[in-house]
Amino acid sequence: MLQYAAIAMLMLGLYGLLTQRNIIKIIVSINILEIGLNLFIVSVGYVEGGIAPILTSDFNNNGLVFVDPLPSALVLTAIVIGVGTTALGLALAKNIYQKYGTFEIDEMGEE
Amino acid sequence: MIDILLMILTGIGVAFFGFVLQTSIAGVNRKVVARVQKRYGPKWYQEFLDIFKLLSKRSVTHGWIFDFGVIMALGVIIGTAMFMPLTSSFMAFDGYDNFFIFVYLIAVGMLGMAMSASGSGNPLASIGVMRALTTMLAYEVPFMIVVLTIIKLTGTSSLSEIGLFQQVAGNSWFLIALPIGGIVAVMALMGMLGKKPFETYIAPAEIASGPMVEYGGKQLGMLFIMHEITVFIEVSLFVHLFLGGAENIVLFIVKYFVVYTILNIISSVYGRFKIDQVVLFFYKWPLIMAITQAFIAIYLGWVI
Amino acid sequence: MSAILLIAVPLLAAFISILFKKYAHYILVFVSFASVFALEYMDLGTITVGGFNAPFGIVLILDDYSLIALYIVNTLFFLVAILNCNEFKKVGSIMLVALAGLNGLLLTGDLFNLFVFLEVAGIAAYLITTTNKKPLATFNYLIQGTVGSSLYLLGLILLYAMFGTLNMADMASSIASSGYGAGVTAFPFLLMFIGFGVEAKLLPFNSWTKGILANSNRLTGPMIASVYAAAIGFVFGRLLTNVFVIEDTFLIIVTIILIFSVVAGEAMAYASTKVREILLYSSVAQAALVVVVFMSGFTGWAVYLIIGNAAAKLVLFLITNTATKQLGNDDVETFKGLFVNNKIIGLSFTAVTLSVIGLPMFLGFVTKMNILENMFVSGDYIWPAIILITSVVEGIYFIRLLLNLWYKENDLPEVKFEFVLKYVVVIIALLIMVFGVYTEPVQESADDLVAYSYIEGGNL
Amino acid sequence: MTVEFLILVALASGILAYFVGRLNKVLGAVVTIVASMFIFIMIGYMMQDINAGTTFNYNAVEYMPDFVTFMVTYLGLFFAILVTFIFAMVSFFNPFFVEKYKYPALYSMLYLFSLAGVLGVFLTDNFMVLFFFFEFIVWSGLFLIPLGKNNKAAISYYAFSTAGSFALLYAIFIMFAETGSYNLHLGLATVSGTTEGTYVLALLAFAAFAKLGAFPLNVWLPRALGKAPDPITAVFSGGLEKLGAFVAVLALVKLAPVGDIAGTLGGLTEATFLFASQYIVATLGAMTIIFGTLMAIRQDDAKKLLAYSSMSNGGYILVALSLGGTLGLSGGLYHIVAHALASAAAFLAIGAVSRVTGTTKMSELGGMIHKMPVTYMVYLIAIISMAGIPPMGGFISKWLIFQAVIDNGLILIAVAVFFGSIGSFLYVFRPLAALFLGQELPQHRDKAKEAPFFMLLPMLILSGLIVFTGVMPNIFLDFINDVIAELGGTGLLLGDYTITGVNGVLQPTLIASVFGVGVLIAFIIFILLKKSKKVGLMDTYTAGNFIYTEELMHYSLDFYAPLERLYEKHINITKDFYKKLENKVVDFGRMVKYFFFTNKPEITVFWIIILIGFLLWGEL
Repeated sequence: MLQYAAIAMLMLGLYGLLTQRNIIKIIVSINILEIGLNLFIVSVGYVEGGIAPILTSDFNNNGLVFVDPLPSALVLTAIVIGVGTTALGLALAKNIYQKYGTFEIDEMGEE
Repeated sequence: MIDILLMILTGIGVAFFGFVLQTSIAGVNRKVVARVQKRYGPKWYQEFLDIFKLLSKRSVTHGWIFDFGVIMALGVIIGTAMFMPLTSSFMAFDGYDNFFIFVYLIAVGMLGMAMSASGSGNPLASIGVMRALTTMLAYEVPFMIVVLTIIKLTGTSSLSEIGLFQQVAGNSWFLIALPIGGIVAVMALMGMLGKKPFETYIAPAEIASGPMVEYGGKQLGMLFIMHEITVFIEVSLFVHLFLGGAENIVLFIVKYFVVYTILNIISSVYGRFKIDQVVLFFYKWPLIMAITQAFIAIYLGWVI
Repeated sequence: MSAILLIAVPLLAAFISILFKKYAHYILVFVSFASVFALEYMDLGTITVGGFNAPFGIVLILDDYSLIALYIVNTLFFLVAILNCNEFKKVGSIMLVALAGLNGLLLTGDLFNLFVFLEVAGIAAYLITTTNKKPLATFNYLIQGTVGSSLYLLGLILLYAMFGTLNMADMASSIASSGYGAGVTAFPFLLMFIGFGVEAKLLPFNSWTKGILANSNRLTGPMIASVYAAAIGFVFGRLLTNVFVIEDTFLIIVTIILIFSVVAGEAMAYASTKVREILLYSSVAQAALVVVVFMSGFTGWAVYLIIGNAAAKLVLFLITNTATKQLGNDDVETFKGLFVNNKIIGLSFTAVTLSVIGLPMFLGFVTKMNILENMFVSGDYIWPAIILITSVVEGIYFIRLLLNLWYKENDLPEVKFEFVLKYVVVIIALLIMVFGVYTEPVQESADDLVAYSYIEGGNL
Repeated sequence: MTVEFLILVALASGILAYFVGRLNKVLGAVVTIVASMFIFIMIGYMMQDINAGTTFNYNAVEYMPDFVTFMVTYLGLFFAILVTFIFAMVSFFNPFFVEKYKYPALYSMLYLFSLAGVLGVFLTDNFMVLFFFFEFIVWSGLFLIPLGKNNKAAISYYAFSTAGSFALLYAIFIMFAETGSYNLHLGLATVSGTTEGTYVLALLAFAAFAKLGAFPLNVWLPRALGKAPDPITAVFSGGLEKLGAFVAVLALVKLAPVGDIAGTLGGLTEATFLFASQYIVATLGAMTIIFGTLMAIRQDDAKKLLAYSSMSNGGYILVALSLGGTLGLSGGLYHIVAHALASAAAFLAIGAVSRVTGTTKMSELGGMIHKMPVTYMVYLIAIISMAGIPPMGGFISKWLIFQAVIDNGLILIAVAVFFGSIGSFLYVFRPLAALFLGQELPQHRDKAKEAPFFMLLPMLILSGLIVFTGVMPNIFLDFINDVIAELGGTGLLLGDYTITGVNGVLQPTLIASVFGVGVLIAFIIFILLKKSKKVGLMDTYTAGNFIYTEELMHYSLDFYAPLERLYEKHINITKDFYKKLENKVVDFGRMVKYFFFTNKPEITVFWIIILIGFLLWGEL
């Protein structure tokens, strides 16, 4: 179920990119896209009836069914990278606003 | 060495004979044309008188190229006439009377005259030369296509052998064997001789007689001689190619006379074409007829 | 010393350079110089990061293929750094991050690690292009770069879901043994292909290139067009030859994209009148050509094509951008007669262009002939026809450009090229000419490169 | 005297000419003379070795990659001697022309580089080396042309010759895929007769057409030759076009013709044994002749006119080679020699005129004969040979080609061939009348003076050779017979002075001597009669009114006005075709730019979704 939600968000992000002409809205839709993607990555690691993949004193034998830890590790980096790009995007948005005085790409006119 | 000298002498004899023959027949034809125009016409040797009168006169020259051109023109035409076989057996240089030599050496004569005419500095002369060359472009191609058919059928391009081929019992003269080709050849011959419908380039009424405008005295006389010998070459070409050459000299003279007179009569009733009409005319009907004749004769083999 | 230093040292230097703002560019020049020479002492083999061996942990692979790639990218990077160090002072630290990202890209053997380094290099690239003073174009590049790499990540995760591994060699062997039909793996591979297509400037995905390169300056032009292009080309090559399995529908899509990129690239270059646009569109076509050669399996010659193109684009963009800065705009009209009074620059520009077209006496000629020869031997008749026809078109617009630049009588544009630039440009042109004539080493090294491009499989 | 040594000498002297040229322009050009003469003489020596019947195979030189081999064959040597001779003769002109150009040192260097390229192309038996030097000539020729007037011509030259050489490359690779080696003879032998043979034939013919400037690909020839510096036009039309003829020989002669025997058109008694491919090439050659002649007749610039004439002569060579057989081959090869000499001499004469007057436009020139009589005579002899008139070499080759055309019974091609030869009288006479003869225009009267001795020397040598090839052709025809024998045909039947064709015997010496006797007689008549009074050019028959301005009395503009009017409307068919082709490419480029390159990110996203949709079309 979670995977369908993730894919829906991914689609939503792509739709946002396709239609929006406002810089901020584009950045927002990029974020939606990335969140959808991260959700999908996490959902890949889900194992039916698995428990959190942390070896504690009472869950130390690996006979138990653990949830796959790797995708969630990957998601960490993916989120960090998403943050980086969004920060850069916003900084650029400030520059664009300074230069063109608007966020609408159409009003900026071809340089 | 001696026989080469002998051959050259016979060649010069042939050329001289050609000049005398043509000038006298031209004189007779002037009387025939006069009769057509309801007048008596001058004596038969009037042509000779004109030429020798001109040769004796003192005239003007426009520089060395003006004279060199005239000498080259007359010289080349005499050279070409030396190759001409009179009868199918008698010729100066046995076996070397190739058709292409005649076509191209006449072109050299034309080039010599053109060179000296342009060298005279008179623009009218250059225009006349331009007209002469354009007309040559017009009548030459259909004529050569018909000759191509003849060469392809007879397998040889030497005039005397073509003549002998036609005299063989079975085959008739090419004028009859290739009817359409014959008509084209007649039209082309009229173009070559500069007879009425196509005489734009040397017509007296046009631009002060075209290329000849600046000539006088001996230059004009020499060009008249050149013109006579050229006519001799062209008409005897026609006789050898289309009328089966001649067993003996008398037959050659009779055929020659008949061809030249009929042409004169035809031309005396015609008006005159403009230059682009000449080109358009020759590239419409004669060319198509020549190509169909060639196709029929070579590929389908229908030779009468 | 192990290859990991190539990534660690630039990163460390990047952070140090933030502390000493003033010396940033000196650190940059020093580190890039050091990294070029450090390559000499690197021992080949695979380096496991953090003790986990291959299929589980991230592993860096240094074999002949990545060694040559590192040499080329580092030397080009060093040249760009040297030429721009005094002009672009504040870019020092970003460049160091970019160097680390690029080295990481070339070394990594793990797909997710590749995504991370792709993003690191990408972000560094976005920051470098901000020096163009065109924020909208950089924004456009950012958005497309992020979309591309997210799709790459999606494709990656799908593959992980199917085969459970992220290591390239392991992935390749498990795909082969898994017996899945090509149709199954086509979708993730297409996503990864698109992800890389954006960076490698393949046509449908590269609308950012016009914004970035058309108004680039002495730093961004060479950086994006030659250094990044070379690095991405090498990595894409490694992916194409090792991991990707290209069959029917996926093959059709990829061939359509490539044919369209090559043909449209040349047509666009033919139609444009600005010098930088001509170079930009021709590099789009060249990039597509590189991918084609990789796909047909002659990795050795694809490497030489990348080297030839990267060196050529470096020289071309350096000269064009220097001239544009001093002349204002880069129309062919204003450039007319540029070389009349600076002949050395002109000669090297001509030599490099003729090598890109593939005329004799140059490296480009040797590469193109061998590529065509191998294609014919492998029975492919269509691609050589396309390559030849497009190189005729390419030849025409380059020669038109050259003739305009050389032959003009009056009011010539005055452009001053400093000595370092002349020195670098002449050396590259001479190298291209020398290897164009003396083709012995090029022939052998190209053939044995083909053998090594396949990784011998991590530790398995 | 190995081939590599000669090529190295050419390259080295090229570089030497560059450096010497930097010091002193004229000295650089003198180096070109010395180098090209040296190479010509060396090639001449090589002729002796080859006559001993051994074809030398100088192979493998250490520093070149292993497959570089050279082989001196009769065919290669024939072309090499001819082209190096033209290069040597034209190089005499370099010192006088080199100051005018923007990069004089580059000029002399590239001149010798193209000479090296020529040696490389003709004297090798390896296709890749042939292509290497082929491109090398294109490359060096490319930077020579813009030294003249403008560089648009160089671009069209580059476009067509690269298209041609890439077609050659594709054919080479087809043969390489078949035989696994680049050997020229082996490649052509294995491929001829198979289906690949048709592709190779088509591609090689395309390359020959591009280099010769034949009908479909002729747009570059008049532009490039019209705009290039004068010595370069002479070298191009005399020498470099023969590359196209060389490739044509490879395509039409060494490669067995392909396609069914076209002659058996249902029940014809006169079945001609020509293959479909020979027919096609012959018809295209015929169209080249007609197109070249018509365009040459209406040109005002003498160089453009001669460029079109070399195009139509290229058509003759193509027709002759495509008909093959003894007559076709010997006619074609001899025409290559005659045309090379004639067009080189004609271009040099026009070059001499343009050096003094600065223009080759006939409407601005007139009466040059009075100041430059020797140049006039050289030009006269050259155009007599170009028009194919008896005493000169051109007539022999045209006579052989006529024999070949008539023997094969090709009527339509005969129409074109005859039209071409008669048409050549027209366009060849136009510069003679408009440029040399007619009124002497005042603005050129004071400036014009005869060309210096070192310019006259090559021109006189060339015209001497033209006359010699016309009067005593048997020496050249013997060598051509060896070439034909090597190519596998049977040589021409040659008596000591006679040439026997299929339907006639020709004795050129006899024609020349009879020509001489005739002129002697006319001269005697002329001398015996009264001497005429010398009168100036302005003193002409003008019906009484006085004339003062020479320009009005000089007829040179629109010389063949009635003829030109007939086909004025559709002159630039091919030019428009290539213009449209170019516009198509530009429109396609702009369309792609419009659709794919805007500053809005959604374009890429849109195309990504389209692609993914395309892939998943069937699955969902």
